[in-house]
Amino acid sequence: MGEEEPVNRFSLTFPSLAPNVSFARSTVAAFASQLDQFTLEDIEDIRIAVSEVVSNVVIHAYPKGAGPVRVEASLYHDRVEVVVADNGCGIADVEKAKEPAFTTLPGERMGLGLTFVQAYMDRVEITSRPGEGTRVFMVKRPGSGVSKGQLPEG
Amino acid sequence: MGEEEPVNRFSLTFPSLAPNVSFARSTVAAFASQLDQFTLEDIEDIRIAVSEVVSNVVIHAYPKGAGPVRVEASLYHDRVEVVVADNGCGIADVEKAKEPAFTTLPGERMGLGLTFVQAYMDRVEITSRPGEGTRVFMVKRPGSGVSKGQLPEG
Amino acid sequence: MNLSLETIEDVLLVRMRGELDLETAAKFRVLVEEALDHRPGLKHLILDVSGLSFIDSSGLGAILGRYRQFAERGGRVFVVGVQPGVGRLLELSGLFRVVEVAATAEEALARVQGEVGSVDG
Amino acid sequence: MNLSLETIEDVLLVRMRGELDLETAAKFRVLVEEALDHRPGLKHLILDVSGLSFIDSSGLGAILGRYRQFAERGGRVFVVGVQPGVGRLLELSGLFRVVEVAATAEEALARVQGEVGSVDG
Ligand SMILES: Nc1ncnc2c1ncn2[C@@H]1O[C@H](COP(=O)(O)OP(=O)(O)O)[C@@H](O)[C@H]1O
Ligand SMILES: Nc1ncnc2c1ncn2[C@@H]1O[C@H](COP(=O)(O)OP(=O)(O)O)[C@@H](O)[C@H]1O
Repeated sequence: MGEEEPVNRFSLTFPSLAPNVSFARSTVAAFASQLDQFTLEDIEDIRIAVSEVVSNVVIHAYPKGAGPVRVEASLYHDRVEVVVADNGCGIADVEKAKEPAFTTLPGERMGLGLTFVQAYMDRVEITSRPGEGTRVFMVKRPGSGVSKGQLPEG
Repeated sequence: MGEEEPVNRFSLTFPSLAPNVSFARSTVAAFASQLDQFTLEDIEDIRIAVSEVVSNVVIHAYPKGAGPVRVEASLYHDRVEVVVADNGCGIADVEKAKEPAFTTLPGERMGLGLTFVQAYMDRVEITSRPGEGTRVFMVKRPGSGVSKGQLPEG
Repeated sequence: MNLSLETIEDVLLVRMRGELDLETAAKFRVLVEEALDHRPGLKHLILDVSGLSFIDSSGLGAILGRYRQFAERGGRVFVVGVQPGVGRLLELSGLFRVVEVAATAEEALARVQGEVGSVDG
Repeated sequence: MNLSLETIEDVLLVRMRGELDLETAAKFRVLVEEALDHRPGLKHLILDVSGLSFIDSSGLGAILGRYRQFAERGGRVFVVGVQPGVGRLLELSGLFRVVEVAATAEEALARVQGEVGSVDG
């Protein structure tokens, strides 16, 4: 992405509490809507992806109680980039975590969160260190509702 | 307010750009809505107050171009507290700035922003140092739509 | 999220309005569990999702959880009034392959009650 | 914010939908100024605010600015379709004391055109 400056950005932190899942997705959606080219379906895709990733922090990252969630977004002329990061327990095997139906918390978790994120965003990068935390970087471009092919950048 | 812990909180930063006025008020409104006791009118009051205070940062605080805006909110069982702060030029005379129709930028500014904030929030504290920045602290309690009398705390 | 529960003989009809996510899925689970505690004879579940404006994998998990609960009792589970946004997630998650789908709560109810009739007749 | 402009003889009718704040007030000002440039004969302004869901002091300032512009040309300015939320701010700001208020654009138009008739007749 080089030295390109975003046209707008925000940085948000809040505790990993269940009501903040809805707060986070509506905040990112309101921000991304500043890019007129996003369709309602694009915004809906972003809402789902943010909901999944922030839910993961609430459920998985801090087994001993709430901890901080950081959400950052940068708006460019042709895309929004969103980062959701925590300082929690981390993911032992990121490749496994990305597989459909993989979950370390069976019961009512379906293991589809990261699958949806990959389906609805154009690019997803997960970096995690056990004991240090997890960072999910996601990119959404306007009108990309269906495809999710390789992007020419990066 | 002593050592009472908020039930929820967030901290948000973004550049002082006009589209972020709407972003800020919708973010604070979405967050405050977590307190069920707030009526739709209370939330509308909060939206107006945040809109005014963030607009002030966009218009007045950084005459040389955009600078950072920090919005923090804490939710308690009986109120929301909102802080909007900047590192901009500051206000020379805060008491004067609070007067209805006082504005340093005539033209289309009506000088009513801080008047509305005082009318719609239950408590407002403005601290400012010329050359260092401005901090507006506001409290809204449920069902306080009309009155704006002294609060028993503080 | 607004949840309204109604019992029609051995059928629990739940109408959902709003957003079904991690937070509201917990409320949904608790309310259904309370209904089962109070009326142990309940056998079938109809979920009217026509008023649902958002769902994510936590919401889908809660529906799957209720499906398992009612399937265990030998009941049937219907999802009715599916709008496109919610539909694509039911599809992607495979939930459409386990639950039954009907256009309206009335249609689902007729199908449940018709089954009882034909078994009896 | 969605703005639609219509000219009826010497009247400019602006219909506003959405939120009138710092950002959208600038768009409103520019569009009205363009209309005045293209049709210098415009004299009166009718603002239909029935679709306005939010206004703050920046939005009120933009209305006051347009009021001054049209008053300078000897025209009249109407605000029509005022909803309660927008109304209390028009009240508190004193704008209700300078602009004229009508229930609908049709009523405002009849009042403007009636005035012309009575002056002529
Ligand atoms: N922020 C996180 N912190 C720790 N573990 C995580 C985090 N996000 C995801 N995981 C791990 O990745 C697994 C798969 O995540 P996901 O596909 O969203 O499914 P689910 O949340 O339903 O388990 C989780 O079960 C969890 O072990
Ligand atoms: N964040 C700020 N930084 C610098 N000056 C400010 C700030 N907020 C308010 N002011 C000053 O206070 C005055 C009054 O503010 P306000 O009542 O909102 O009216 P208006 O914004 O219409 O001028 C402004 O004209 C400006 O001089």
